[in-house]
Amino acid sequence: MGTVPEDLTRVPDHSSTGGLHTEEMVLNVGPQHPATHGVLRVLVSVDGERIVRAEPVIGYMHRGHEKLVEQRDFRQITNLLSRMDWLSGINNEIPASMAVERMLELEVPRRAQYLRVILAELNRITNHLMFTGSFGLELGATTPVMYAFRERELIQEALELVTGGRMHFGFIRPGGLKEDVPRGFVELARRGVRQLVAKIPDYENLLMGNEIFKQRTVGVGRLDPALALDHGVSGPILRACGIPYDIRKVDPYLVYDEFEFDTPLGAQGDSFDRFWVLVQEMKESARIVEQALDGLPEGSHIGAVPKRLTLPKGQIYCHAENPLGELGYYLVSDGGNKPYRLKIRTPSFSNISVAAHMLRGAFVPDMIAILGSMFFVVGDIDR
Amino acid sequence: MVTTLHHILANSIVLLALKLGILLLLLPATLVVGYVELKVMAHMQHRLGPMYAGAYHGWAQTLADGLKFIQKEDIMAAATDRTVFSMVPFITMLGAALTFVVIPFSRHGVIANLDIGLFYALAVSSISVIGVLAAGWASANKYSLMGGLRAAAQLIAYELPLVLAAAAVAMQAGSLSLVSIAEAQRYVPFALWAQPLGFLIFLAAATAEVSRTPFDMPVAEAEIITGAFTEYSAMKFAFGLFAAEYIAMIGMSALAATLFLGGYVPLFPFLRFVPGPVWFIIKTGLIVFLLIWIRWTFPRLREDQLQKFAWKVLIPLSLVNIFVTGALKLAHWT
Amino acid sequence: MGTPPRSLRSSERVDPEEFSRRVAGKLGDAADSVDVRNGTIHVSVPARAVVGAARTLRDDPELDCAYFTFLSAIDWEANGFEVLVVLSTLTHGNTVVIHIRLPAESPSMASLTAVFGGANWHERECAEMFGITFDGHPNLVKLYLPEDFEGYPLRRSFKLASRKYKAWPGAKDEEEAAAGGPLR
Amino acid sequence: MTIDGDGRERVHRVKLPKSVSFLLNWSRKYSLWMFQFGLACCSIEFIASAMPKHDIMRLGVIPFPASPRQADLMVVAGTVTDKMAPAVKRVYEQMPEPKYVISMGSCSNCGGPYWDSYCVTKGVDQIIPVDVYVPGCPPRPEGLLYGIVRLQSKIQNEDIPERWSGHAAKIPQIIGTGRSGGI
Repeated sequence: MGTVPEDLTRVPDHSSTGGLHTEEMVLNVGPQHPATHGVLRVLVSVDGERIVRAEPVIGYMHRGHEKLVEQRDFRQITNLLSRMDWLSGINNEIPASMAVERMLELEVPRRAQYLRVILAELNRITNHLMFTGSFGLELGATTPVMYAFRERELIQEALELVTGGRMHFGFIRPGGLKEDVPRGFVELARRGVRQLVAKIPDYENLLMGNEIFKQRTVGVGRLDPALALDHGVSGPILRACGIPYDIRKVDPYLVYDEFEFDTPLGAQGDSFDRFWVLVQEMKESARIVEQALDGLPEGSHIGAVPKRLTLPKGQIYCHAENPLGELGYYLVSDGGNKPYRLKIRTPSFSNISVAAHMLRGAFVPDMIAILGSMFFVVGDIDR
Repeated sequence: MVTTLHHILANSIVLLALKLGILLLLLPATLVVGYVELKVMAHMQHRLGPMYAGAYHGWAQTLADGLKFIQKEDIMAAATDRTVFSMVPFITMLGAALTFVVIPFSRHGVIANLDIGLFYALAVSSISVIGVLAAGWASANKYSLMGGLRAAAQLIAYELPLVLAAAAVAMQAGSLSLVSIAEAQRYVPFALWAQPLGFLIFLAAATAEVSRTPFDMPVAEAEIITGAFTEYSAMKFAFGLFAAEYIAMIGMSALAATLFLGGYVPLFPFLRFVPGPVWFIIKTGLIVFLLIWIRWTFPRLREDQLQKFAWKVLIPLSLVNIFVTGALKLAHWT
Repeated sequence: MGTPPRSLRSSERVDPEEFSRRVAGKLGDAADSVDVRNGTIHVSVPARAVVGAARTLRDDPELDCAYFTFLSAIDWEANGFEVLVVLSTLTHGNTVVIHIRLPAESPSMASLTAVFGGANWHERECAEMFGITFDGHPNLVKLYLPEDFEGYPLRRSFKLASRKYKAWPGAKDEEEAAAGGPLR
Repeated sequence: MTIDGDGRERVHRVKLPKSVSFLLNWSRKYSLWMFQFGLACCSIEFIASAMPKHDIMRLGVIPFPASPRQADLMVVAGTVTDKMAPAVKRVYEQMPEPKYVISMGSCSNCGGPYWDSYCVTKGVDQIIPVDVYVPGCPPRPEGLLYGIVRLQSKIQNEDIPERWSGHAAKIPQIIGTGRSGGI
């Protein structure tokens, strides 16, 4: 199962150990390991407890979306795409439908755009809640994940009322939504969001206020902004380094420019800042949902869409702010009703490519804190 | 001749059998504490915990665990060092169970009232270090090796504050025998007036000795998958890690209860009628609950922070504690 | 690895038309054609001039395309491959797509890892999916697929095995449906 | 003990008294130490089933063990790709013998939405024997709980000598609908 790359077993110089001959131990973390979310394998060459070299090995969850998508028409691809980053089903589907709409210059009714924003932000909150819980779990605190899931279930109820699904929704269609929102949705969403905002201080002092948590995360896994840009890192991780790159602000799509919300920025870009930015972003998303629910216009949930959806020949790049970063679809169409080629630019793929640099020199338990705070989903990495 | 109860008790054979019975009482105690931990953890996390095993609130959950572990296949990898691998559970259990020899349940209810009881208890409790180190070495697995080394480093680092905190209590009570230490706390436990700092240091060091969160580096699931005991399955795992950990926890809590809360000594004069063992169980249960509570709230410390905490914080504090106790003793205040 | 990012977020975006003129000016002869479609600037560059173009795009303070978005390819079957290198600039809020045409047989191109460290994984994936070799790449081994996987999955010529035995059950299209066939 | 064809010791077919086999089955039924083998999207529903709202621990399924050596229930939750298949098989072999496998989600049941993918194993039962299949993509946590209840009713009616005479023995059918709790 994969040979060990030769440079990992190179014996280090002995200056640090005063001539004593020490051997590096190559540790195989994964592909099945409680700390890596799913099947990421990290080949770690360890000198005592300090990591000398770390090489993430990916591909254990590669299902070949880009090839399968070429066999399905434009309505069927959203069903597959929502299974890539399985924590944000709606956010995966929106840019795909937006690419089709932009190519066909389809006009999406305002109510559909508002509802898309509401569903996307609710989905962002469930994604962030999952990572709030699992980051604590990896550092040994098993209780925060229980509280995070209590809120998550409430918001999932609202999404389930609308779409019928808990994780993969298949609700976004090119031109609008599958159907309109049932009556009880607005109150349920508002209650879920209000409970969340009321409970966020719990997480803040249960985890962030905790002295041991601070010792484990402050100053650990510091990401240098230039290196982050160079690798295309995006999302909460980039904003934790202090770079205000949020596609909802930089290149507003849907109706994001009608709501005011701010993008929380970190200072040092270490694990603590990444976690802090994640928790603050939940508050911002809650603000957006509140404003969108107040201003929800009337109207139809889907625009005029031709029965047989064929796109003109051409290429388009359409990106959106996924909870984990910038998700982009480069759609190439040759005039048929199936995409000729769809390049999927996923955030976790670029975010994890930086991990090798960040893990060098850290302790083994730090690797858990760093990987835990990198907020990636393996399906997003491997596509 | 009327053979009174007193006569029967005086007969040494019966007395010995009775006292060994106390040791056998430990195994059901681990089942109870295991069940209590599952339930307390669950209710702290907004959940119900085991409900269906044994119908009424899952009381038989840990019994089912024990019975199931008996049926499991015992796997030993080809590269393991068989004899050492199989010996480890006995060492860890030995280290954990022997502390109960000197712990008094009541004025006369102690297996052996050694006059160096405290010294013996602390010495015995460090035997399990050898067990964990041997487990790390014998199971020929990188993760267990790391777990074993971490456990050894941690237990040695926390042995010192444990001993120093206990030394302060010995100075306070003027004797090493646990019975006289308990007697010295007649009606006012040390933790309240003489040794508050010692109590906190002892608790922190005891948590580390038993390697429970926030000091559970050697058994950290997230990093090194149950540390030194990754390769153990079936009864070896259940006996060597699961039961031994709970017995060590009860042992340390019992020791802490005796040293700082007065063991079997009633807390208030007007409650004298309550028998000694009941007081003992209440106090030990209190500390066990505290350990469970701490385990499910705090994340775990990285082991270099753990070592810093031991050497830079706990040991200096315990030395200060000894100094203060000595000074007060000289000035006849206490 | 490039100097730390300067004032990164200008409140208003530079208009794509104006930015494309700036790119055309800066790249000069290296760029064959520069045009703007759907708000992104498309530049077609010959294979030999890619590394130079990428370096100017990244280092020139006027362009400052320091954000490496992605690198991938399209298989046009008969008339060769088209490699896409997409960079975006956070300070001017624009995205530049570089198109490179490669021949159909044994396509190869200079690797961009010297300019962008992030290109490493993207090029490995492109190599294993299309068979494009990137010379100068430090570690061009398979990224996703297991070692013993032969063939290049994303080429149009690579047919999906399961489709041979069973066509996609959902192949019913609107015409067949309109022509009286059962709606799936 | 009789040594059979392929050299494995087979437990001699002895009739276990009804009460002993009942007690042993009862203990295996209510102490299923679940090994966290989350692969893809189903692993999130798998975690959700251990959370306050669905709380899998009520049924006696303890999600503690991090190493396969101490687990006896393996829930394969997610897509098994060809690159991951050898790892799944090796982890299954690490588990001590009375072990059970629940295949959760249509990806591990039969390949699911990736039925035509070039690198997905179409169904985990091609590599390891599966006791209970939980359909759904992803199955709701209640679906997983129901799968576990069906597995428990299967364990309750298991015949131990039959089980110990090699796993190839006929895996008994589930008798009657799942009855949870009570005993």
